[in-house]
Amino acid sequence: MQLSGRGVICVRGGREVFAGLDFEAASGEAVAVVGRNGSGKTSLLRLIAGLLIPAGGTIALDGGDAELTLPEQCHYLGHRDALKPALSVAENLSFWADFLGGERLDAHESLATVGLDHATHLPAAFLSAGQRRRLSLARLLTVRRPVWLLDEPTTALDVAGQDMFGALMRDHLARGGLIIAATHMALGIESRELRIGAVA
Amino acid sequence: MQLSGRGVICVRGGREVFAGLDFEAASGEAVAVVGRNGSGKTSLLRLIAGLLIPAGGTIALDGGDAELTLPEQCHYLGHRDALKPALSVAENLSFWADFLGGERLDAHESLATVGLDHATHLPAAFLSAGQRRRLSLARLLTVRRPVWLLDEPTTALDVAGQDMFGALMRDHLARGGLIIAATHMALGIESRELRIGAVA
Amino acid sequence: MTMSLGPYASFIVTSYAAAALVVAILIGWIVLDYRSQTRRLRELDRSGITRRSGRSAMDRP
Amino acid sequence: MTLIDLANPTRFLALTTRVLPWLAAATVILLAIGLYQSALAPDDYLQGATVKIMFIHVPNAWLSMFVWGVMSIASLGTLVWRHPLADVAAKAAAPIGAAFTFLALLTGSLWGRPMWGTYWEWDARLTSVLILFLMYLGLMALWRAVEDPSRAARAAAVLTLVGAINLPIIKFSVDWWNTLHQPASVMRMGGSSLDKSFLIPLLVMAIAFTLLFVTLHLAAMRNEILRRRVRSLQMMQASRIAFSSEMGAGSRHDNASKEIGAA
Amino acid sequence: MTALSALIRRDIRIALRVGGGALIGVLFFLTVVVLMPFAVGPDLALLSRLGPAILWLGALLASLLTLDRLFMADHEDGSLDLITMSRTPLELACAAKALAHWLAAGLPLIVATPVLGLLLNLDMVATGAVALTLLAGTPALTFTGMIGAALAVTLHRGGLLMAVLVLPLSIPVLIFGVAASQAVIVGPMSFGAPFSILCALSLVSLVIGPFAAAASLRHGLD
Amino acid sequence: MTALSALIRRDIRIALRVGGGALIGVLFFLTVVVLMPFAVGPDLALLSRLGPAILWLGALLASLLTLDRLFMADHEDGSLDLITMSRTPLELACAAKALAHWLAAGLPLIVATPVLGLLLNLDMVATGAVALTLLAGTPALTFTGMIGAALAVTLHRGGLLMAVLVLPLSIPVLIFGVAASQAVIVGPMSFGAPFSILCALSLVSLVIGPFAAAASLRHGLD
Ligand code: HEM
Ligand SMILES: Nc1ncnc2c1ncn2[C@@H]1O[C@H](COP(=O)(O)OP(=O)(O)OP(=O)(O)O)[C@@H](O)[C@H]1O
Ligand SMILES: Nc1ncnc2c1ncn2[C@@H]1O[C@H](COP(=O)(O)OP(=O)(O)OP(=O)(O)O)[C@@H](O)[C@H]1O
Ligand SMILES: [Mg+2]
Ligand SMILES: [Mg+2]
Repeated sequence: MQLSGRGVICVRGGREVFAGLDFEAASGEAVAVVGRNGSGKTSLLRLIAGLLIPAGGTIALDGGDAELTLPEQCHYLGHRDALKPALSVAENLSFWADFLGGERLDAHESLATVGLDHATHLPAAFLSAGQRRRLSLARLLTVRRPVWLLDEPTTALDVAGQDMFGALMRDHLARGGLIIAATHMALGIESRELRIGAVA
Repeated sequence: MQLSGRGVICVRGGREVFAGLDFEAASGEAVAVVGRNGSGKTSLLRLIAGLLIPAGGTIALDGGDAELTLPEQCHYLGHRDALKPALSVAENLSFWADFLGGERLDAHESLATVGLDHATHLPAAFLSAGQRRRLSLARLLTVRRPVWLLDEPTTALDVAGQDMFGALMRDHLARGGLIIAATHMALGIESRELRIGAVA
Repeated sequence: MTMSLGPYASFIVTSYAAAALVVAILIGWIVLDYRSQTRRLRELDRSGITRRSGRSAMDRP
Repeated sequence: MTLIDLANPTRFLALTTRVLPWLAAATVILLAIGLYQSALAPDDYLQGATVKIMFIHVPNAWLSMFVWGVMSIASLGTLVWRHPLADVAAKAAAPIGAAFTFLALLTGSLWGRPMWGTYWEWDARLTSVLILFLMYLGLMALWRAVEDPSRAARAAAVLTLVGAINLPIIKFSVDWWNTLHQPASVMRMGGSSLDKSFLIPLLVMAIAFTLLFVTLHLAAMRNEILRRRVRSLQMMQASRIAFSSEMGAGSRHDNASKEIGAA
Repeated sequence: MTALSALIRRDIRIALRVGGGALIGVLFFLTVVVLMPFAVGPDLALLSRLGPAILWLGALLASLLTLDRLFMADHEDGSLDLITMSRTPLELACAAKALAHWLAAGLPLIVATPVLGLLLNLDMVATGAVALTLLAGTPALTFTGMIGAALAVTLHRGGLLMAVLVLPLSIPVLIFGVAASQAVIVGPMSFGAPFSILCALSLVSLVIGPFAAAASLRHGLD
Repeated sequence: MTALSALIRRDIRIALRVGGGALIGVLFFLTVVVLMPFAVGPDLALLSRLGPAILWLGALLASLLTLDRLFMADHEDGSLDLITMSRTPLELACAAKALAHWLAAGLPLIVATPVLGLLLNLDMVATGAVALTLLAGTPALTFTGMIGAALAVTLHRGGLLMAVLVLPLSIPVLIFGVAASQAVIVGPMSFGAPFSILCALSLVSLVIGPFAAAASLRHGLD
């Protein structure tokens, strides 16, 4: 499996954010997207996820499921965590599991992995910032997707949480997945760097 | 100036988060609040800011402006950045400057300090995560407050941004301010550690 | 003893009957509620959950 | 037993268990006396036998306002002293007050048909009582809609106090606007204008209904305390499970020291 | 199918918890109905003549009060991104969301109509007619309103565009709904003609609504 | 003072850019007004008799439509935290926000009244009377509605629950507003009495509203 972009151009709000960007990532590989604030890291992830439309260039996944589009094979973990405060932890997770469909794991098991199994019945409104992040991570585990698009995934995680997340990513790569992560910090796993914009 | 808490008890949603917490911070000192996800770091900052009411214990600032309450002498920088997407960068900042009142700096100058002076007329909706964070930081500069309460302040900042912010904090401390910051990472300045909850 | 309630007997009787009915509903609700709460407390008690003071959940001084 | 003791939910439970049977007995006796006397009361020369509705209507009308008054005082307790027992008192009173208000409206319209020739008229007294009824329903909806009882209590307290403005409007609406409804004849400056043969049964019925309210209210408060005890025990159960699996974040303390049920 | 039913169940659950449940919906209509005599005056004949209009206004209001956040809430917390990316066609997801909204906000009104009809002095036949027109017509309100809700997300604008776009679309629904009910109550027009137009409006909006909303969401991505 | 005027200016600016406060009310009015002839039939005399009631209902409902997010938006983005912490008393800040809302959403209604009056067959005097009562009464609607908006934050609940809590409080305003306008149009009662009660209601709510809202916000902190 190979994700590649050729000459990708990104325009937002009428302004060109970056142009002529080439990148690729193969199965089992993690790419860390780095760059200054406002250089377009988030924009790149959203382009891959189909949430933005490139003003030029192409992005394609070779060797994936031919019946599915690229976004349908991606997990996107953004700044906003797609949680409903009124629903409990378990309800939030099981909704996404049911809605996203496809191959999946037991929800309770993934809550245990991220350390939220004692809080399954708590409304998501009661979660701390890091606990919310952990709940988002549980979504990636419950539903299997080959491509993970992660936007500053370690935000708000404590040290133990970052270790746990590192292990999860290594696991995903070992199973042949691939990861594109925008980050300002060390990602915690071996990764190739993709720099956007001028050097800071 | 000395900020101190004695036997502070925090209860949220009917559950005790921490109890019997003692802490203090003097002028020119930075305290880094650390602890696991959900241990109550954010809650502590909100208690100091008067946004939560302690279930027991006292929090007091000695040597501040006697006519003002503690929250009125604090800046609170939380997870949510109090920006209105419909207003421009300059409008957002100047609103807070006008509303918070007191001694203050030129808004444009602080925008330049945080590196947003080229974007003053952009709607805040167009900002990237790090740019939003920088705009929030500009609020701390524009209006002078002796106590800064910072909740994971370096989130989303790039390396240059973290350096810039470190310099700002050192500046603030040198002028006799004090800082309480919740963080999972190095704060970037010399600081005393306050650990909440069990060791992870 | 018979009362002559005049031409509006039905109104008077309805008033008294409605009052009786509503009060009966209130009493019934309170009694049933009490039963269900004590039943739940007993269940919790049986599952070994006690209050902080170590007393049983059910004990009423 | 001092007031402080009363504020302790466990003591309160003990007290109610002791007092409730006596209260219930007193209510039944007084109600019986009141009903007997009102059955014997003569017909009014103007209103005929329909005056008998008065013995139900007026106590319920008074209580509809009295209960809101009780809730307002409890609300002050919630907002000023943050006392959990005040929350309980306010919550338990709302359905009972709504029931009394409903009865006042119903018996009022049943009386209105023979007296005014219509069940309902949009006059100030009737309208303000209807608003009172809607506000009772709103409060009940609020209590039901919100999970966290202390959060609901604070919101309900603000709303109750705002709604208390309605009480003087109900009371004085007949004086401020001339309406269909009877002006005050029992409780007014310069003594009652009502004949003794009506006044005495009315007062007995009023006291009986007040006792009924006190009884029901104490019983409902007891239920509410038990409900919160159940809730806090269930939360405790949830966190127990957490400790046994011993993973990740969360408070390790035994919870709910401030929760009323845990007292 | 599981995906759609999961979406519907989630939305209904949130509506019931956050909005306060079907009971509150009914209480809301009760309040609106009680409000009318205050405004119009205590004229029972007039009230029963206005009855259908009042009930229809209540329905419009209840859907407007909640509809403008139909997609906005999902947009703000990032759920909409994931819904767009998913394997479920966006059109179907939109339709599911609108259906959930109708079930949570529209249906309680129809169920409560008999009670409210009593208060408005409507007889059995009239109440039945109003309930029937509401059943046929409120889906149209929801499914046209959905277009406005989607545009609100696209344009980062709430209220204004919502109102400008949705109200004109819902006016025909209101007019034929009220006309059909009036036909039963006072005559002399036939019930059938306006009622079948009402049904046609609903059917058309059932098709157009989801497509327009999905198109608007797709083009509004950013 | 600068603090409050900054708050008012900000809220109006946001309302004009995003919420379209001005237009939604006017459009809602228009819908209600267009609907009425279909409800009561083409009876011009009856229409003009109902005119004030219709306009008042429109005003009430329009303020409900926009008011429930008065504090919620600030709560969600964290602004409310900073407002609570600031040196400006929370009561004054609440009052300023309500004033801004009234300026953006209430005033346009009053301005639009003459046009709508034409549609409802009201003459000049009647239109003037309705506009005057709206001017005196709509602040009361906003300032009581504000209590509901604050409760919505405390309770994490918006929408219909809020409407249910607030509507009973606004009934007196509606009654006296319509009564005062009717007095001018059909007589025989005096305009003065209900109008002065209306003004009194507005004044009372101007005091009670901010205090109740601030109390509710303070106690709902978390
Ligand atoms: C639905 C209709 C009615 C409602 C909501 C209503 C409401 C009330 C209320 C709230 C009171 C207590 C007022 C106070 O303490 O000052 C009251 C008292 C009273 N009502 Fe009614 N009422 C209704 C109909 C009637 C009718 C039809 C009559 C008789 C013709 C009536 C006769 C009385 C009398 C005699 C009192 C006692 C006044 C006093 O002694 O202070 N009511 N009513
Ligand atoms: N609004 C709320 N209602 C009830 N409980 C809450 C609420 N917010 C947080 N909590 C609970 O309080 C505890 C402390 O939360 P807090 O946000 O202070 O943690 P934190 O130390 O900041 O964590 P993080 O590192 O994840 O930001 C958590 O267990 C959380 O579940
Ligand atoms: N919704 C939007 N509309 C218009 N322009 C936008 C929008 N969002 C972001 N931009 C602009 O696009 C550029 C890239 O934004 P992006 O969010 O991709 O940056 P980023 O690399 O993720 O930055 P950060 O490190 O701060 O997260 C920025 O200059 C920003 O101003
Ligand atoms: Mg970014
Ligand atoms: Mg935190």
